[in-house]
Order: sequence, then C-alpha cells, then structure tokens
Amino acid sequence: MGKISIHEWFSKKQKEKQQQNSSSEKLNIPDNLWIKCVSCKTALYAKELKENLNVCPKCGYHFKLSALERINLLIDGGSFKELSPTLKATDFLGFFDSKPYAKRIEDAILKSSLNEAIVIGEGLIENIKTSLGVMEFSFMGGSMGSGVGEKFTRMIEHSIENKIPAVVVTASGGARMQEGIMSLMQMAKVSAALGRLRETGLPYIVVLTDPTTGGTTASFAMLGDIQIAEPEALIGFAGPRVIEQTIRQKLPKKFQRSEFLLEHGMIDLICERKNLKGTLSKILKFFVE
Amino acid sequence: MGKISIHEWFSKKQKEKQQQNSSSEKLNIPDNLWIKCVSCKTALYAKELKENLNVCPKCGYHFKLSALERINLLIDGGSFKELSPTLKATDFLGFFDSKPYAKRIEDAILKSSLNEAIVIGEGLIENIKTSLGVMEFSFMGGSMGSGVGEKFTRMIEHSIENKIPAVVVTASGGARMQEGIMSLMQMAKVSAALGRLRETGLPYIVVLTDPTTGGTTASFAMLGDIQIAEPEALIGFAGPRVIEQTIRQKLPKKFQRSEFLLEHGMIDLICERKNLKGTLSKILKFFVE
Amino acid sequence: MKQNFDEIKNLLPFESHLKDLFKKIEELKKLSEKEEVNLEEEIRMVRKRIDAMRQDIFSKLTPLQVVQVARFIMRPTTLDYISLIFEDFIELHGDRNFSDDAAIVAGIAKLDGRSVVVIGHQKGHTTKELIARNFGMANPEGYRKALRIMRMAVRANKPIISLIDTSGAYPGLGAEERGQAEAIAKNLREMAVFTVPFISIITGEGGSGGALGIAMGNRVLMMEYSIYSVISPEGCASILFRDATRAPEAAKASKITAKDLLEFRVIDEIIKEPVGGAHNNYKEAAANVKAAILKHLNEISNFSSRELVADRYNKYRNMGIFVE
Amino acid sequence: MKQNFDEIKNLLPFESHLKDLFKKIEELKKLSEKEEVNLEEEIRMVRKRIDAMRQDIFSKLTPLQVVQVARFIMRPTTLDYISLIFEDFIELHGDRNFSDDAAIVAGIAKLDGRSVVVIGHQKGHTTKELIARNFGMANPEGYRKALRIMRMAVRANKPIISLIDTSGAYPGLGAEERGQAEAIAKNLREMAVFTVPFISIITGEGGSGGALGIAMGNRVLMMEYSIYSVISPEGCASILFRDATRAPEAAKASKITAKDLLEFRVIDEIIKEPVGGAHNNYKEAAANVKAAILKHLNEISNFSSRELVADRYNKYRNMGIFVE
Ligand SMILES: [Zn+2]
Ligand SMILES: [Zn+2]
Repeated sequence: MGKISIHEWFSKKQKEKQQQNSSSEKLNIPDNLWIKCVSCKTALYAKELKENLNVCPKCGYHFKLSALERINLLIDGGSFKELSPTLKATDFLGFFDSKPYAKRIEDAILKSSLNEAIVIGEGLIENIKTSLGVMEFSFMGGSMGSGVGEKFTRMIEHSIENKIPAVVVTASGGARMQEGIMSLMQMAKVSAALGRLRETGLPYIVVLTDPTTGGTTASFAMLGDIQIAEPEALIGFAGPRVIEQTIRQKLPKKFQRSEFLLEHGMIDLICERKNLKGTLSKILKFFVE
Repeated sequence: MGKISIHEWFSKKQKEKQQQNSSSEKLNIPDNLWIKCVSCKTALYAKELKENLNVCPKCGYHFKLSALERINLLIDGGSFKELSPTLKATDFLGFFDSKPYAKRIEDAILKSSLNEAIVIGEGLIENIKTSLGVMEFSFMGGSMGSGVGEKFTRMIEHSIENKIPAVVVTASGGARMQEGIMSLMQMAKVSAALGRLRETGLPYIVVLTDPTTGGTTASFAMLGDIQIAEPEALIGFAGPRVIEQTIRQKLPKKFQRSEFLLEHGMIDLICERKNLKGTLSKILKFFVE
Repeated sequence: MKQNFDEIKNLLPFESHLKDLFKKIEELKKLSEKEEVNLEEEIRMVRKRIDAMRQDIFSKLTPLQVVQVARFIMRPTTLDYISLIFEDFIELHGDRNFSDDAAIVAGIAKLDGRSVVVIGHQKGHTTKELIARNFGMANPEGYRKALRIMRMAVRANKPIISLIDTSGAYPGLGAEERGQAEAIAKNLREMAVFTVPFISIITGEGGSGGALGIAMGNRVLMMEYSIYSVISPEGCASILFRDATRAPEAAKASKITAKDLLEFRVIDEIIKEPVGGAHNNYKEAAANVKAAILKHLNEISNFSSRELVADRYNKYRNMGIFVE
Repeated sequence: MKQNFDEIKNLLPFESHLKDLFKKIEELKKLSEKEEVNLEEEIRMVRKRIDAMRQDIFSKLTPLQVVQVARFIMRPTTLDYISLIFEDFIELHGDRNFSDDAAIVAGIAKLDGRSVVVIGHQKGHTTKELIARNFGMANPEGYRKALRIMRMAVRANKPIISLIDTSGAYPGLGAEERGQAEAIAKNLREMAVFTVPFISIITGEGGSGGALGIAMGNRVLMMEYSIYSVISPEGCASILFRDATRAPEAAKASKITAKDLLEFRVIDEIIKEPVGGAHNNYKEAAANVKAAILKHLNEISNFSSRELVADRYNKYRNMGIFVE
C-alpha cells in the first residue's frame, strides 16, 4: 500500500499535474480554450468537454482520459489506495535510440507525475471492493515493460489474496521495446498471473480504451471474463501500418475499432464512458453477490 | 459380454450373411462378378475389390465396409467380445410411414444379421485392449435411436470401468426419426457419457466413414480427442440437399468431404483404410504407454 | 416487448372465426366514444365469450396447430422474456473466435436478486428483426458464444437459464465450413458436466440439435404451446412420407407437444400459457415462466456441484426405450 | 530433410570468402577422379581449414549475423527436427473452429519410447514450401490448433515439446478479424497452468508474441545461433531509430542472441550447433537438440502436476528488472 493517505495522494497528484507545463495535453489546457474535436471537427469549449468526461458532446468521440481521471471516474470518492506507487522502470540494457531509455523514463515520470505506465490499487466501485489497474497512455505510450508487468501481476495477486475482483483499464501501444526480450516476457508473466486468478473463480474485467495494441492486447487486454470497450477505440494486435504493408492494400474503415471487434466476436460490449461505472458495478455485482 | 465365444460369433455372423439374399449389397455378391467403381467407373473384379479392403485399386475410392468387416479389419484375430448383442430397438411410438417402424426394425435385423445399427464390444488393436463401437450403415442408414444411444453409452462406460481407450467407427445418416424426440435425446445421452469419459483422461478416438451426418455428427462423431476420417467420406451436419435449398445455389465440389473438413480444421487426419489399423495402434500407444 | 398488438390481425388461422367478436368489441368501443355511453360491461361480456371460445379451441389443438402457435411471429421472444423476468440484464457478445451471432443472445442478469446467466435463441416480431436474427437459426458462432458464457457461469458458480426457440441450427454453407456439428456436439458434452444449476425452457420451437445445443438443463420445462422435436413436421413428412403436405400426420406421429413429452419424461413440467397463447399476454406468460424457473431453481440450488452433475447425467443417461 | 545441399551456393554472406576453399575441394575431387589418384588426405586438410576458419567466424558473429544464420533458408525446420528426433510421429491437424494452419505443425510422437506431444512453427527450404507455410507466420488458427493439441497432452498427461521458429504471428487482415491477439493471449494463460512437463526450444527465429505463443515451457532452450526478441532488428530500427538501415545497431542493443538471453536467465540453456551452423549438419544438430530435451525432461519428469505448474509460474513470475 502507498504510504500516504488517498486524499493526500490525490491532491498531490492533481497539484503536480497543474504545475506541469502541459500545453500538449488537451486535458490540461486552460478552461476557456477551444478544442477541435478530432472526429467531427466541432470546436468545443474545453470546460464543457471536461465536464462531459472528455467525450465530444456533438459526436460522442471519446478523448483519452489520464489514469487519474479514470480512477476518479470509476472509484467511489476517497476509496482508492494505490499499490506499489514507487515502482519504476530501469534502463538495464543501457538502451538508447534518439535518447537513452533512462532519460525517457525520467521524462515520462515528470510529464505524467506517475512512476510507470500503469497505476494499480484497490478501491470501491459502487461499494464493491476491487483490484484496479489503469494504464496511462502518456507514459511512453502505455508500453509494457518490467514495471508494468510487475505492477499488473501484483494487482492480480492482490485480487487473489483478498478474494476480490480485478478490473483493468487498458491504453497501450504494446511492449516497451527499450527493455528488449524482458518486455516480451511480461506477456508471459501477466498471463500466468491471470491463469492463477482464473483458477480461483474470481472475475477479471477488462475495459479497453483507445488505443490498445501489440503485446498488451496479446496478453492481459484480451483475457477478461468480460471485455468492455469504449466506443471507437483502436484495438488490435498488429498496427494498422504494419498490416497495410503486409497485405498491400488499404484497410477497411472502422478496422480494429471497438465496433469491428464486437462484430467479430472479440468483445462483450461497447460502453459509453458515462455509463461505464454503472455497467462495471452491475457486472461486479453479478460476480460477487 | 456376449454369451457365445467370439469365434463362434464370427462364424455364425458370416454364415448368416452368406445365407442372405443380398444382391443389393456390393460386398456380398459372388466373387466372379464385376463391379463398376462409383468414382472412376472402372469395372472391378469383385474378389479383387474385396481383397483390397473394398478400396478401388484404380482410384482409391473407399467403398463401404460392414460392421463385421470393419471389426475384422481393426481387431486382432479372435479377440473381439461383443457387448449387449441382444439389445434391440422397439416401436414405442407406434410410428409408421410407408411401413411400420416395427417392421423396419425386423427387416433391418434380417438384412444385416445385427440387432442394431451399432456393434459394440471390447477387443485388442495390436495388443491394446480397447472399447470399440462400429456402426452399420445398412441397418436403417446407421440411424441413432434409443438402441444405438444405449449401446454407445455402454461402450463408453465399459471404457471407463476398465480404464481402456474407446474407439468408434461412424457411418450414419443421423437421428432415427421413427423414435421422435427420443432419438434427439440420444445426442444428449452419448455426449454426456463422453463428458464423463473425458474427465478420466482416457482417450476417445473417432474414425469417420462415408457417410456420417446429422445428429450423429453433432454428437459423438465430432467429439474425438483425435478425429480420423477415411478419404472422401461425406461428413456434415445438414444434408447437402437441405443446404442447397437453404442457400439456393450449388455446393462447391468436395463440400463436406473428408478433405474439406481437414482444410477447415475439423479433423486431425485422413487415413487410407489399409493404414487404418496401424495408425490407430500408434495413436492408442501414444495414450496408453 | 409487445407493442401495438392488433388482436384481429394477429388471430391464428384456426381462430379466425373469432374475428367477428373482436370486430364487435371495436364497434362497441367506437359507439361508446361517439355516444358517450359506458359500454364496458358489454365489452367485458364479449371478451368473456372470446376467452371461453379460445379456451375451448386451445384445449383441442391438433399438434400442427400447436406448431402454428409455437411459431407465431407475435409469440414472446427470448428478449421479451428477459426484459419481463430478469433485472439488470447485460447482454454479452461474441464467441472470441469469429463473430457475434445475433441468433443467440446471452448475458448476465439478476433473478429476484440472484445472479444468473441467461441465454436463448432470438427470433423477432418483424421481418427486419427476423432477418437480422437469421430467424433464430444460429451458426456455429452462436453455440460457441453460448458455451463461452455458460462456462463463465460455471467458473463464477452461477445458475444458467436457457430459453429455447429455434427451428434448428442454420443449415448454411458457412455453418458447415465452420463446424456446426462440432459446435453443437461440444456444447452437449460440456453442458453435461456443468457444476451449476441449469434450467432450460422450450418457449417456442425446440428444433432438433439446434435446440438441444443449449438445452441440457437439470430441468427442462416446456411452455404449454411450444414444441420440441428431432425434425420439423414438414421435414419429417417430406423425408419419411415423401410428401410435405402430410405434415399434420407427421406432427401427430412424432409426439412433439409438451403433453406428449411430459409423458415420455423428456421434460419435467409444462408451463401454463395465458388464454389464447403466450402472445396474448406477455406479462402473464413471463410471470408463469419466472415462477417455474424459481420453483425448479430452488429445488436444485441445494445440490452440491457433484450432485448437480450426477443429477444431470442420470437424467440423460436414462433416456431411451429399447428391449433386451 | 536436407537434400542436395550445395555447400558453395549455401554459404552465408559473411563466409563468402570460404568459397575458394570449397572450390578447391571440388577441383581436388575432379582431379582425383580424372587422374585416379587418392587425394582424400588433401581434401581432408582443406576441410579442416574451412572448419577452423568457420569456427573462428562463428565465434565472432555480430548479432545481425546471428540473425542471418537463424533465418537461413537451409536451416533445419521443425519437421526436419521431428523426423530426426522422434519416432512414430503422427501429425494432427486443425483448430476445430475454422481451418488448419500450415504455419504450425503439431502431433503425437515417441521420444526414446516415451509418448510426447510436439508442436512447432514450420517454415521451409523452398519458396513454394515457404508460401504454403506462410513463411512460418501463423494465423490465429495456428495458435488455436496448438492449444487444442497441447490441452490434449495435458488430459493425457504427456509432456509437451515446442519448437519455435517464426518471424512473428502473421499481421494480416483476417488474422486481426479472427483474433490474433486473443489467440496468443489465451495460449499464454493456458500454458502457464499446464500440469505436464513442457519444454520449449528456439530453433531459429523467436519472433515476439508469435514465438511466445507456443513457448512457455518449464524450460526454454535456445540453439546457439537462434534469436529471440520482442521485435525484429529491422522493425526496432525503423520504429525507434526511424531508420531501417540501422538494424545492426538495433540487433546489438536489443540483446537477442542466446548468449545474451542466458545471461538474463530468460533461457535455461544454449544448445550447441555443428560447425558453421545447424544447416551444415542436420543430424548433429538434431542429436544435440534431442540430448537437451531428454536432459531437461528427465530433470522435471519427477515433478508432480502441482510442482510443474508452480515451477513454471515462478519462472515467469520472476522475470522483469525494475527498481522500487
Ligand atoms: Zn466530435
Ligand atoms: Zn475407382
């Protein structure tokens, strides 16, 4: 468990966020700005967008949510207890591309005010105690390296130890290539944890958000007892460009979007953000009652 | 177990067969006759065909085998012990179409020298003790009614009780409609027996022969740990005519044939009749050794 | 849900002589409005007469007439029953393999506060809906979806309720390619060993393997005017009698009504329908179904996992009539 | 099986300077025939020199050169190894859902008299075979077939041997439609809890999730010149360095050779290859693989089902390097 109270933690995180220079992040721009919806191109008043849970009031396009916003959305006020908040990635390969991995980690921590691309913890969802993992896409594209793998695994183990359901909200570009083979091994690690969870009969619920691809999809993101997706989220194994290069043709419209996956039998339901907590709580009630 | 020795049983059955008037059955015609291959249209000397296990020496077309011929082919000489040989169907619905079901049963018994469309028993396949069920297509099209369902179930139970593998050779047009709903219930019954068998870890091997369709396919014929098919056997759920009526177009060539099922992932391997016993014994050895 | 139900338009062929009585009611209503007189008593009397006649008609239905009721387009569908019987239903989709088959619906729900999984074939009340649902005829994906969700129920230790209403599994090209037989067969084997209470209700048509594919409950119940058969009367007539017009005969010979099947102990109970069939009163029909589910669920809820499997195994093990 | 292996034609780019020595051997052979003199000793000497030079070359391979060896078209495939290591192999086909994927082969066999299930990616030695096998890149059906047959091994309580040789799971349209990610993910979860001994060997390319999808053994071994990586060096270069030509650098940085992975304890042992790589001597390569399988199988064969699951769980549970 985190060493500070949840209340302190939240205000600390929020303060950190406000202090950042974050002009590139839609969600942190001043309230009086206008934002153009990436889908319907409508100019939206930033405050209005925020109040609408970052969903375009005109066309329903779901903008990204940060992990903290997501936790705020899903978890009953003040009930979230973070687990392993200090766990961090480390540059064990001495890997560098345009900049060293060590520097990338540092930058990501500064930018997101989080130590890794997933926040894990325990909290109440309409009074049901749940293990929760929420990915942060702004942290190196939500990529899964040793840190994410370890934290996800601990989240599942927390579920098993406390006999409570597990919920994960995904947002990830896949494996963290800067950790080489070790990032691949995380797929095995998290899936093994889910194999153990499954044997207990405890439920594991996945909420897929835009985007979820690569090794994350091919491991814990596709293993939910129930798979929920936000509308129009990109969800796939290979990236669209790789596929286009392979098949040498344009991809169909809506390819790899939530609606496409629903049609192809890969997810249970698509749920708008405003209904997400209610739906999750009904699902959890089905399992725990 | 049958009350007579296997040797007696075999000679009795063979004698009965020879005594029959069976001009309609290719396999019982005098040895000096010529038979036209239904596939390549070659005229074949009946004796030659018989010696070649009823496989056309020119094109490899697999003619039907009777249950007794099949048992002779697969089971080590003299090791077969029949189970429940006296079990018979009965006309409990008083069902009649062009003739009463009671009469149909009688005729089928006379024609086939068997009491039902399946022979079950225990025998050695290259020295491996095995439960065996072999269907007889000439007995009312190998249809599954209460008799077939009960005998199949007993065969599986024999397997469980004696901790030996189970092998079935199918040849069936599906459910025996003259028994109404009770024939449908046999699908549940035989599948339930296989559910129990599966929990023991004992293997269940299916050999699909021409034709296997309808409720037989949709129950025990598709539930093998390993699914073997003879070449070009018709295997399907719905009959080709029903499908053509539904989709209002001609079916592709080779539709619902063994090769088609292999391509579509439904069977493990296609095995020529001459290799069948060897292949079965290798498979059984994998499981029992 | 039943909407704008036109009682005259929706008379079954064998009750068309009730048309005049319904017209009479309409006239009385108009008159009452026009003249501002209260004719409720009169209307009530006609209704009573209709009900009495219907009770008489329905008590003497031929098997083929029962088939007509069971197949009637206004007959409540699985989703109708779900909305009237369960709370907090969340539909779950997909077989995690190939597609989501709209001919079978499945989901989680509450039944009087108790968590259950409910699955069923889905037809529809309009041509459009019927086409979207492939007339309730599932492809392999439907059976695989059902299995996936039933297995989830087993892991979560929740009872399963299945509602059966299909003329059969879809006999299409793709269905064969993707293993219709395999999908149904696997369901049968797996349902046999489910360690949770499992109740199946034939609500409309129980068509052959396509029905059985989700119907291997510990208890199998049938609505009063539903049918359950190994082949449709038409199919039976055309195959066995080589004459499709002999369906009435085939229907009779094949014993496909709830009453017949109760006699053979293939089913455990008949669920009463409202006067004139379930389509005349969805609420009453649903209430009867709910009561039956609860009764049977209560009876088997105390069974251990082992007992549930043994109970189900014995039920099907003992089916069959033969001599020896 | 290796056939008509042309030693000159099949020299790897970085050993092309050996060409002259091979030509020398050919000349000596011709001369010996023509003049009817015995030049075997001379030939043996040249061979010895070749071997010595090769040993030297191969001891200093750059990571990208190892990649070239691992991908070489003449490198033994899964079916080559199967025919040389196992007896009584019977190939089993199909996922029982959609198709049979030729990019993954699976079957039952005997290993020194012991029953085992063996699965592996299958490439090929000719363009025709490679196309038929989709270059060893499996669709979801391949992973589902593998899972089906591995589960059969678990029911039958037989060990599983998997041979890994793929550049990755196929990134095609149909593969996405039919759930490539789901298929791989499910395999990972299920492999983790298999109650039988499970040994995986990277024989050629261990490409990302497509490799891992059948590679979660209790023991994971690598051939000396095989690679195992989360992304191909070319892919890594083009994504991270935004320049595909920087593959050598990416190969080096990513640590993809057997030696590197042994250091990270991602693998348990390196299997020695014949001089000049496995393609120069299938028999020797296969013998080494067989010896390694037997050694590790013997070590874990005494484990109980429970211990096997715990052993495998802990192996993967402990993978990862982070600070806290
Ligand atoms: Zn918009
Ligand atoms: Zn021929």
